[in-house]
Amino acid sequence: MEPELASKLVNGLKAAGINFVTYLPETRLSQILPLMRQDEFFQLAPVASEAEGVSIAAGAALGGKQVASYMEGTGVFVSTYNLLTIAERFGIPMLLLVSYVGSAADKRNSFLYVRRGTRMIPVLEALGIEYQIVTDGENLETRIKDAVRMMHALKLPVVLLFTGEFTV
Amino acid sequence: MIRYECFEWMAPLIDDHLVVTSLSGQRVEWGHLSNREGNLLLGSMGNALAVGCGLAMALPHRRVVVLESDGSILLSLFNLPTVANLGPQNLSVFVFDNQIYSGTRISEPTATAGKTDLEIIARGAGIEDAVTVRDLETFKKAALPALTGSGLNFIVAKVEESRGHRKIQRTNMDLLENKYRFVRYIEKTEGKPIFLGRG
Amino acid sequence: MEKDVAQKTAAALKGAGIDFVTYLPETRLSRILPLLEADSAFKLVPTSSEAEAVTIASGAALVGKQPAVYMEGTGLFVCSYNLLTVSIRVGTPILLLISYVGSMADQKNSFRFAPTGLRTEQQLRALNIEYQIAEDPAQVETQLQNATRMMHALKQPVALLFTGAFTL
Amino acid sequence: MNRSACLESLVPHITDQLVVPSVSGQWIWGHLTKEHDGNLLLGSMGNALGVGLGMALGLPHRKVIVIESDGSVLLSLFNLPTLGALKPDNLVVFVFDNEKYSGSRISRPSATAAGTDLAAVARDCGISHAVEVRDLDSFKRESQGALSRQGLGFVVAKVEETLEHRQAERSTADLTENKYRFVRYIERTEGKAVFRGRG
Repeated sequence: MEPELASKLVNGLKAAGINFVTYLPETRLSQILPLMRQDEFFQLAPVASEAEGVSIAAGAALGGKQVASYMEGTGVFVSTYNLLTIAERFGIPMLLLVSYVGSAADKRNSFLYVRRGTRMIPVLEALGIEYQIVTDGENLETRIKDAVRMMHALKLPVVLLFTGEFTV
Repeated sequence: MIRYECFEWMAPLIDDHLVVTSLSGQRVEWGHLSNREGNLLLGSMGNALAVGCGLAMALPHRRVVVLESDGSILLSLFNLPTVANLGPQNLSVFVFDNQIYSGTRISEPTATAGKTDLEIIARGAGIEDAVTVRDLETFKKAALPALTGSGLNFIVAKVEESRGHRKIQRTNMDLLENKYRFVRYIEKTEGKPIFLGRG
Repeated sequence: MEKDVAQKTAAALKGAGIDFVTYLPETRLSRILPLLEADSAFKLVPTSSEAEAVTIASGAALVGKQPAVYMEGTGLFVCSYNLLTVSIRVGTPILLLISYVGSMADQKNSFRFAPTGLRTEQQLRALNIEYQIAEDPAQVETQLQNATRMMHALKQPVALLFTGAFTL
Repeated sequence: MNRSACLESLVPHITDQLVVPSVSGQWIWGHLTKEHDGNLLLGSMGNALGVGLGMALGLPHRKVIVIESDGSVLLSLFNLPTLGALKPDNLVVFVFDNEKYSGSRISRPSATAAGTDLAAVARDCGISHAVEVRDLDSFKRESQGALSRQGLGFVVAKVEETLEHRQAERSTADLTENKYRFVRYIERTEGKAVFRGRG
């Protein structure tokens, strides 16, 4: 991801009110981490598993934070149990920032990633989780705000799947 | 020592604490003894510690009490290093370790019945204030500062398996209703909106 | 539906705790109607549209009745709006007893029924309504009990699609 | 005649009735009767009459009030013959007829602007006491009469279009939260379980 796009993404999250982010580092979107760390607006929680990334974010949401959980696509599979038993069953508004590894537009796609990429949408649909695919920085702030409005309207997780320019 | 007697002693000490429980036995017994709006009865394994950690981070001036079991902690052991490093100073974790998966129809031993020591794991993860207690008096001594003081506490209470919860009338408050009650309580006591978006 | 199947079905509804039935008459299961009417355990409510059969049942569910809505398969399309805006969005436990016209096992299947009938399950899945197919009267008691337990567990509508021996 | 004034005149008469507002006036009503746990929020058109009828049939000893609008009744006109046939004597329906689809940004006339007479339609459907009122005093007389007597009430109130509901304070309780509040109120006041199944 170009540095410009990374700041656009972080600014978009801030403009949408996201102020608590759990994460397990990954490659494609990783430039957002130092940007968020520099900004006191964000409270960051590094985690050891996406499973707890989702559960910690859920607790913070119940405590009044506007939360996101940032993870690689594989993290969706790791945290499926927590998405279902906590986020979905309790109805927690939560933004999932997912790097959509192995998708068609993933610039780093290879045999290593493609299988998890092709199973991503079926799993989200099985979980009944709304998602949007974001391939470039156009209207990024609006798209993040749309997703945040949707997560509050549904009181459920909403996923942004980042691919294309975000995976450069 | 059995879990229920520990709960009986704890319940009157809960003031504006937020209490997160894991699954069946805990959920049923605690819900029965303490019908407070600050209770979040999760009813699933492997989530209570992480949810409690998120709550503690979001509300650093409120004491958060997590009621866990050995089976549930073992399902999400990766929480321990994470919680230790995040280091919320308002989180008290109680693990009622009966060394058994006792929600199952036929109780099977957990790893703590074998060689595993949760207190040492917690210490190794970086939670310094971790203790193991084996009788009610010691439990009270360790639990009182954890409920009334500050810091990140981790108390492993070795208890006998008891099935008392199977005789208790279960609440029919489901998870959504529990969430609304809990969130409205936080809104009331913190004076800030949590649910966003207009009707 | 033969007489003994009708008796079995009516008894099974009672056994499952159903005590309030809204309906718009149709052919295949209609023999249950006089049985329900004759039994004071049921409050039987005739309606003029499946749309209101669903809303009336939802209102009754909210004040402590255990309602069922009995309709022909086509009625599912008539009441989709009301299922979505009331029963699903508010979350009211109601049991949909649907005669699965146009299904493979429908004994009265014809060109009039098959094209719409084959959309029935797709529509239920699109609405995210749990359903089971009932073909064998020997299973009806268990299936009705299972479906009733499920509707209370979910606090959502649950459907039973009647075909096979029920459509004789 | 002004809808808010009509709704305000109803407020002192609300005790333990169950109230189902359609989209018309739901925010004004919700605001006026914030403390009343017997309000059910539907938030959609064409459903309130059916849901209110179901409640009236399910709890024959409780008074149920439906607050409808012309657009919403027109969307579910098939309710009227059913209502006329079943004649629940504990249901009172108020239709606030402003002859407009005024929830839309640009108000468009509804069929009642072109001459459809909802009270006459209701009477033809067998709702023999259906009346139309055009001023506040008549509304008060008819509404209080309908609320105090046994029998199916149907009052069409001809009101001017107002946009004040757009300014009304909206509750952040969503439909699910409101359902729990409503159902727990029924359980409390009726002394019986509505939600079934164990936790």
